[in-house]
Formats: sequence, structure tokens, C-alpha cells
Amino acid sequence: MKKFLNNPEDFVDEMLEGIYRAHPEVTFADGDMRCFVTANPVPGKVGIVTGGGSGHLPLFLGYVGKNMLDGAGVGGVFQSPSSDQLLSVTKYVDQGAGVLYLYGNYTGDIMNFDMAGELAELDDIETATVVGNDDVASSVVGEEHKRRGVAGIFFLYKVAGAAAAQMKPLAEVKRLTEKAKDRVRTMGVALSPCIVPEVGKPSFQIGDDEMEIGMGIHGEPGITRKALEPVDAVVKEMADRIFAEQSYVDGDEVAVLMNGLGGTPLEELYIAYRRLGQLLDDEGVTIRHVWLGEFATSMEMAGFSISILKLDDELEPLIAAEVDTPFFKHFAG
Amino acid sequence: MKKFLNNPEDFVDEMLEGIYRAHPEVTFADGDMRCFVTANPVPGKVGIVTGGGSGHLPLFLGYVGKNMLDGAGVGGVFQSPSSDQLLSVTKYVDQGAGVLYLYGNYTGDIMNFDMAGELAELDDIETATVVGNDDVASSVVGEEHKRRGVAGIFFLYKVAGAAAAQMKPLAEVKRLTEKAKDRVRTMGVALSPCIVPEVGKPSFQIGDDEMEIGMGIHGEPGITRKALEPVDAVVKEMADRIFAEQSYVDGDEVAVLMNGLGGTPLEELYIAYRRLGQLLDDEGVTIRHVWLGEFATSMEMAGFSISILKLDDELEPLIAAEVDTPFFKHFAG
Amino acid sequence: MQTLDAKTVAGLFPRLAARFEAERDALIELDSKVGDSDLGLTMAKAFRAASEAVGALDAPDLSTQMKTAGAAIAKAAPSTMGTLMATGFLRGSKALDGAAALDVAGLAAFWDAYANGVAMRGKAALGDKTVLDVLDPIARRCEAEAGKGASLEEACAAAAKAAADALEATRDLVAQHGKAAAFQEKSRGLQDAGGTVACILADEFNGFMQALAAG
Amino acid sequence: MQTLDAKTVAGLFPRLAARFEAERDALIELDSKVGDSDLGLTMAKAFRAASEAVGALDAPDLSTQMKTAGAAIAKAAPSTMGTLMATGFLRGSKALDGAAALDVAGLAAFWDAYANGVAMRGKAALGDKTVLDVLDPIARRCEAEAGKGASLEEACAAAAKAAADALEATRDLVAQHGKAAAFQEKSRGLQDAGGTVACILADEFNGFMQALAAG
Ligand SMILES: Nc1ncnc2c1ncn2[C@@H]1O[C@H](COP(=O)(O)OP(=O)(O)O)[C@@H](O)[C@H]1O
Ligand SMILES: Nc1ncnc2c1ncn2[C@@H]1O[C@H](COP(=O)(O)OP(=O)(O)O)[C@@H](O)[C@H]1O
Ligand SMILES: [Mg+2]
Ligand SMILES: [Mg+2]
Ligand SMILES: [Mg+2]
Ligand SMILES: [Mg+2]
Repeated sequence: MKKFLNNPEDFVDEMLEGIYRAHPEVTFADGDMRCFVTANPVPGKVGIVTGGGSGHLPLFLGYVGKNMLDGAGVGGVFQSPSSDQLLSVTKYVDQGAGVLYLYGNYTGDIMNFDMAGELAELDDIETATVVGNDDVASSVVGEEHKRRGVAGIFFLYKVAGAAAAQMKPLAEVKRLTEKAKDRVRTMGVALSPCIVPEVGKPSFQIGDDEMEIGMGIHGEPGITRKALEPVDAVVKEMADRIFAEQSYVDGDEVAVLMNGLGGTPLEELYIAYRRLGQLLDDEGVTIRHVWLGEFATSMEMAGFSISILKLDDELEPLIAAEVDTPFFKHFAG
Repeated sequence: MKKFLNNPEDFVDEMLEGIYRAHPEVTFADGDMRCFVTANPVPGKVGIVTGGGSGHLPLFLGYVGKNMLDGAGVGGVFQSPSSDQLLSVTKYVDQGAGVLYLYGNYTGDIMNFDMAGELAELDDIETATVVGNDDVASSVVGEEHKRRGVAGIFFLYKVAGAAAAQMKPLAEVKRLTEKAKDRVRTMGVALSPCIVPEVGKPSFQIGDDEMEIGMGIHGEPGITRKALEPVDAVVKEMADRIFAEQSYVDGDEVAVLMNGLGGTPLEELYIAYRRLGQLLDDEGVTIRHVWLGEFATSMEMAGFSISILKLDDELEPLIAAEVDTPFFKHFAG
Repeated sequence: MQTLDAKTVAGLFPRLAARFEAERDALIELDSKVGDSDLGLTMAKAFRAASEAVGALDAPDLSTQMKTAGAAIAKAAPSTMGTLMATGFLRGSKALDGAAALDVAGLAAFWDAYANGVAMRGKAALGDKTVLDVLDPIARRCEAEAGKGASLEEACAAAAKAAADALEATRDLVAQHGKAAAFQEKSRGLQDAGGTVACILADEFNGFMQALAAG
Repeated sequence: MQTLDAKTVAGLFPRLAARFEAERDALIELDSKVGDSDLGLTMAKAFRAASEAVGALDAPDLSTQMKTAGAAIAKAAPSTMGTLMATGFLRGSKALDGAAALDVAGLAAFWDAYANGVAMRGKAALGDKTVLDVLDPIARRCEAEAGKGASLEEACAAAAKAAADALEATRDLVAQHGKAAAFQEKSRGLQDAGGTVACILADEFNGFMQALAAG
């Protein structure tokens, strides 16, 4: 395992120490560094809380900041935060308008958020939940509830954050976020595994010339494993699966996220994006917003994912809203 | 070679196609995609032009944008742009106030910028030059002119860009940029090589448990190659070399750039930053600004660099100025 | 033995901690096949935390032991299995509320509550290839042994045997939940990782009782 | 042969292109030891571009050939060596200004201008372990041959020999410029990569002349 670290058991906490040192705009609740919250809560605003395992920076905590999230429960690498921690975050974040739980569709996270929500209710804090399930590769149409949540949650954060910043009530924030959730799809491809520091070895093997289309961000299996092809062909195969679920009509507008999994250079992401742009041109679809870079990673895993959100008049302005977090900044046009 | 690409010869141009598709705020001069320029030049402002080989995104072109650079000559992977291309960029960028050439200390780049400057003079465009040479590992004290330019140029871009945006004249922009250059130092460490697409294999080998302290961003040798140590020890060794050249006194303020070389996860950068922060605390130095992430990469190379700029009253506000480029955004406090 | 006082029962937790520490790499390996390799880490952490928390109590009754263990696990290992095991102990603690000593009826009630808690929290059904497919047979066997008037060591031996058989039977199932679900048919033939944990629990309960019975 | 007309001289460029294509991998390998592995790519591109550009001209004189080659190289391969070779051809072109045919005196003037241009652009001195340490001996040898009244094939053979010796001698030097400079003492013992390119140039000039002389 070739990683820059000290004791593998301290990986997450030392990372957090570094983050708090670097970014005074975030802090932690209840004396527990893993209860990550904004230092500037907005009175009366619906709180947005996310959470999940570490090893995916800037997910999840990286989106806590102005016009986006208010708190995040930070788990061990690829492990859920505990219900206690989520409850602490919830209590800190609640400003009387209730809290939206917004996280990815993984059993551990679901159970802990459910437990936290039950406990929050006892404290008279209203919670609502939206579970991201954008990964097309992880289950068939009709079984969307079984799909994993991956990079597409970025768009949900943006919509929820902007809606809450407009002081909309919890039910409305939830409705808009649900709408975005129903309209976003992601496909990923991976070339190499990553190593969980405490485990010390890769959790799967992949051949020197192989790729896995549809692989999950913890190395869960995807749709096909086969010899690496030119990126234009790879993008086509990925895009086809997404397009099939978005039934475009001429003039549709989308937001695109080209997300590197950690080990893939930005140069390659742009080459891939070039092809995606051509394919969307062919569909008569306009890319109204695009972000490229690392938004949801698996540490050093090589690969990338494409997320496409089909916009409408309600979602577009929320996606366009200005955002300022330590890990993600967006100047409104 | 496990990379997402089509024909390796098209690597740079397809990357540029992707970039121009994604970011309408940049465009190209003279019909040559490698003559990368802002779409919104500011009349009367000193132009800032950089350039260098590809394979280092977001270097160099990524810093073309509001309050930073105006143009960049884009070379092949690890190769200089041509003097013709630099001249085209210079002509486009010049707004009557002259142009500052600001790039890293590599022979190919120096010669091509020199040639472009000689040609620009024939066109009555005034140019001045500042050559970044922040890499402590690449030559001894007293021979600073032999040092390579690496990630620390980020700070020079910020200073030059902010100074030019204030409509300062060329000589003053150059003076401030020179000052920043004299006050910035960088040390890097690498764990793995990268592959130039057209070459197809790594340009050097490194053992499974080895690191190279001081390695250059093209894989040039550094100071020592040895077994990987805990990151706290690695950071200490790197910081000591920088500190030795900055002779801090209590109360000094610095700006820090923790830069990933491409393959190293953000988590690890924060763990490294934690240690650097402790060490600067021990020196009585305040970190006034910090950026962590990928600012100057070598494609998939694993490793990171630490750059420290010793601030003063003149440089601090320039470093603090707001910036908006497609690849780098900074909200002023 | 027909009953065991609370003080003696507390000796179970260091045993569990030691056992899961020993099973660490085997569980990592197992979870790496159709999961994310963390199970060995999380279970070692979970039961170390449970043992430390229970060990720090001053003469706790049975219910308090189980509640403390559950709360400690929930904190220390909030993964899928950590959370489920926490839920199990917390529910089991309620079933032992007021019990001064452990008997086979109490044991059966504990496991029944444990399995129900897991089913509720994980929204899993029998046959979904989860830990439930081992927990439920343990509970059912303990109930049957209680009905027969078996001793604690007899009941635990029978439950351990039932768990081992049930674990073996998970091989024929296809995973419906968690990360393994993505592997679909490929999960067939493999024993369920979470079920393995349940089997280890039953085995350690049994080992504990046999050691006490042997004096 | 004492002189060669411009039309014949133009045949040199396809030869150079073919030779550098053939040396591609060897030069990559050489540049990988104390450089960044690009030299094979850049030189193949440079001389392909030069050959294409000169080939596209209609009956160019000597000076125009060299100028066109230089400009093409500057565009196609703006690396250190590409830029230096471009500068060399551009400067050499001036030395041949007005010359209707190539003779040994012209050849000597060409190489002298070439070497001076490289020294000026690269700010390198003799002994710095660069391409200059091979270019300069080529120029000096050609001058000496011109003084002796040698034929083109004799001069080129002598220059090629001088280049090979000079290249061998670069092994004893320590690199002062470019990426190799970082290797300091480790660069000793290795032949200079840029010098190898100059040696290939002299060798191809020679091969070209010998082939013509042999008819
Ligand atoms: N919804 C569920 N209900 C009950 N048990 C489950 C459920 N999902 C997964 N499991 C059990 O959890 C085991 C995996 O546990 P663990 O490694 O902790 O999961 P993860 O790493 O995904 O959080 C599976 O082998 C299965 O027995
Ligand atoms: N300043 C210089 N002056 C003359 N020749 C130089 C100089 N720097 C480097 N060289 C030559 O260039 C060669 C390397 O060329 P090249 O691979 O093109 O460099 P790079 O890849 O660094 O641009 C060296 O072997 C040396 O002969
Ligand atoms: Mg990375
Ligand atoms: Mg990267
Ligand atoms: Mg697991
Ligand atoms: Mg080179």
C-alpha cells in the first residue's frame, strides 16, 4: 500500500484535523470531529444534512457551505457515520425549520439516518429524507430503489441547498430535491481498484488491459468487464445507457457532471467530455451547465463517471445558484 | 498504458476541444487551438501570458480568466509551445499596455518565449519576463537561477493577475511578480511515475515501497530516493528544506499551496497539511491563505508538493483578491 | 446449568472481542468477495468496544449489559452489520428486562428479539441471504430447546449447530440487500458474510457455556 | 564532388526524416535516462515536418531550403532540441544566402552559423554537455577540410568522424543545462542525448554525400 499516511487507523481523524485547520468556515458539533457542520448556520433555514463513509472527498463533507449543505456525518472509510453522530449534526443544524437528510442509497447509511431521524423526532425536530440512487449500472429500470447513490448526488445537493437558501419550507425543499433525484442518472467506469487504509490491499483485481463499466464507488461490480477501448467508444457505451432513461426531445437542456474517481488525470476527463458533447449535440440537447473534476472519488481509483440531470424551468435556476464551500465554488453567471 | 484516450497523438488537441466545449469564457487566437486566450480581454490592462507543456492541468491554461491570466501557449505533453504560437497569443492579449511573460524555468520554454518576445518587439509590443524557479530540490542556494519552476507559480499568477487587474503598469506588475517569485519555495515528493501518451511507458521506475523527495514534475530526479516513511516524517523533511530558506520571524504570515500531483487522493493531502500546520505553528508563523487540491499535476503521478509564499503587506492583498477562471475560483473573503 | 448469574454472563464479552479479533482477516477476505472488505475491521472494532463498555460497568444486570454492548457497537461500528448487531443487542436487552439471571427461556427471548430487531432495521425477509437467515434459526432452536427444558449448554450447542447449518444453507441463496446484491447470481455458492458473523456469535455463546459447564 | 546544386541538396531532407523516424525509440530511450523521454518523438516530428515543408517548395535555393526547414522545425517541435535545431537551420540559412550551390566552404559556414546560433539561443558554453559539444567539432572540422581543399564527401566523412568522437567525449562531462542538469554527477558516463542528434545529422550528411559520390 503506497499511501501518504501515518497509522491507518488515524486516517479519517487526521484528515479531519487537516480540514478544520484549513477551513475555518466549518467546525464540529458535540466535541466530535466526525460531526461536521457549517460554522455559519442560517437562522430559520431548513438544514440539509448528508453523511456517509470517508474516502470519497470532496464527498460528503466538502459540500457543507454557503448555499449548499449545513452538516455531514463523517464515517470511517466506506463506513456509515453512527446514528448518534447524525443526531448531533441534526440538532446543531436545525434552525427550527426542520432538516432534510440527503444521502446515498447504502444499507448502513439508511439504517443510521433512519435511527437518527427517529431520535430527532423525540427531540421535536422534523426530518425528511431523500435518498440518492442515480447509478444506472446498479439495477434495472423498475427497480430504481435498489440503485446505488453515486456522483449525481452533487446535483441534489445543489438543488436542495439553493432551495433552502431561498427559505423554502422543508416539504418544498424535499419536493424539489426529489424531482432532481428522479431526473439524474449516472454511469461510471473504473480502471483500477483503491485500497482502504486499514485493510491495506486492493479489494478487487482487474487486468492490466481491462475496464469495468458500471463499477460502484466501493468497487462493487458493474455491468461488463472487458478490454479497455478508445475513450470515444467507452463514453458512447456509457451515454447510451443514460440517454435511454432520459427520453430527450429536441431543445432539452441538461446539466452534466464529468467526475474523476481520483486517479484519472483531468486531461482525460476533458477528452471524454468532448465525446459526450458530440453525442448530446446529436440528440439535439443543450448542455446548460457542466462541471468537470473530482466531485465524488474512491481515493486513488482510476476511472470516471458521467452524470446527467435533465433540467426544467424549476431546477435550472437552482442549479445556476452561486455556491461557496471549502471544496466547491461556483460564481453565478 | 491504461489511459482514457483515443489516438495518443490527438491527446492534447482532443483535450483542448473538450475544454473549449465546456468553457465559453476561453477561446483561441489565429485559428490555432493551442493559442489559448480569454474571451474577455480587458482594454488597457497589462496582459499576462503563460505557457508550457501539456500534462499538468490545471497548469497552465487553467488559470486564464478573470483577475488571473489572459493567455497561454499550449505545448504537446511536456513540450514547449512554439514561438509562433506564443507570438499569436501575445498579439491577441496585448491591449496596448504590454505583456508579462510568466512561466517556469525550462530550457524549451525559455527559448520559445525569448523568440516570441523578440518577434513581438518587431510588432511594437512591449514584453517583460518573470521565470518561476521555486523548486528548492533542483539546485542549491546561490544557484536559484538553475531551479525548476513548479507549483509555486500559482502564487505568481495570482499576484500578477491581481496587480494587472488593478491596472498597474507593466513594470509594476513585473516588480510585484518578481517579489513573489523571490519569496516562494516548493518541495515535492513522488511515489509513482506518469506515462506520456505518445511514449506509452513510464519514463522511470520506482520501487513498490520507495518515494523520491524533490522529484520534478516531469520525473526529474530529486534529492533522495528511499523507503516511504509515515507522512508526518515526509512533511517534516520537506518543510525543513523550505523553512531553511525563508528565515521566519515570529508573526510572519504565509500562503500555502498543498498540491496533489494527480494520483494522490485529497484525503492524503489533508493529512499532510495537518502536519505542515503543526510545524508552522511551531515556527510562530500564521497561515493566512491556503489552497489544497490539484494545481500543477503530472497526469497520474502520485505525490504532492508544498509551496510556501512568505507574505508581506504588498503581496497579501493581491493573494487575497477574487479570481474566477474555468479551473480555479476564489471568492474574496 | 439451568441459570447463569449476570456477573458470569459478563464474561462472554471479552470472549467475543477476542474471537472477532482473531476472525478479522477471514471476515475481510469473505467480505471482499461480494462486498467492500470492511466486515473484519468493523466486527473487531464493534466487539472490542462492547467488551470495554460492559467491562467498565459496575455489577450491571443482564439487560444493562446487552444495552451497553448495543450502544457501544452502534458508536464504534456504524456499518451495515455493526448497526444491525447494535440493534440486535438493544432489542435483546429489552427482552431481558428485569431478569436477574439467564436461563434458556431468557436466551430464547433474547435471540428472538435480536432477530426481529435486525429484520425490522434491515427490512430484510428470510431467504434474502442476510444475517437474518442465520439469526432466525438460532432463535427458533433456542425456543425449541426451552420448550424441551434443555440446559443452557445443551441449548447453546444446539443453537450453534443450527447456525452452522443455516450458514451453509445461505450458499444456495441470492443476495437481495447491501453491496452483495449487485453481484446477483454470482453471490450464489458463497456463504453470506453477515451470516458468518451470526454463526460466530452462536459458536462463542456455545463455547462459553461449555467451558463453564466443564468447570 | 566539389559542389552540389540546390536541387540535389534537397534530397537530404527525406533522408533525415527517415533516419530520425528510425532512431525514434533509441532517442526516447536515451532521453529517458536523464531527461523526459520526448527526444525521439520531437526529432521524428521535426525532421518529418522539415522534409515535408522543403518538399513542398518549387525549386528552392539553398538558403530557402534551410530557412524553410528551420521554420518547420520550430513549429512542429518546440522542445529544447527542436528549438535549437530550428535556430541552427535558420542561422545556417543566412550563411548560405545567395549561394547557388553547396561547396565545402559553404558547408563550413553553414555549420559554423548553426553552432553559433545554438550557443546563442541555449546560452550554453563548450563543455556544458550539450548538443553544442558535438556541433562545434563538426563546424571546426569542416573549416579545416575547407582549408585543405577537400571534396564534399571527404569533408563530410571527416566531420562525421569528428562528431562521433565528440559525442563519445561528452560522456566525461557533467550536464549543466536542461532536465539532465538535475542529475549532476549521475549524468557523467552517459553520452549526451542532444549530442547524439548532432552526431546523427553529421552521419546523414556523410551518408548522403557518399551515396552521391558512389553514383
Ligand atoms: N438490509 C439488510 N438486512 C439485513 N442484513 C443485511 C442487509 N444488508 C446487508 N446485510 C448483511 O450485511 C452483511 C454485510 O455487512 P457489512 O460488510 O457491514 O456491509 P457494508 O460494508 O455494506 O456496510 C451481508 O453479508 C448481509 O448479511
Ligand atoms: N541550454 C542548452 N543549450 C544547448 N543545448 C541544450 C541546452 N539545454 C539542453 N540542451 C540539449 O538538449 C538535450 C535535451 O533535449 P530535449 O529532450 O529536447 O530537452 P527537453 O525535453 O528538456 O525540452 C540535451 O541532451 C542537451 O544536448
Ligand atoms: Mg486525484
Ligand atoms: Mg487526479
Ligand atoms: Mg462490507
Ligand atoms: Mg527531453
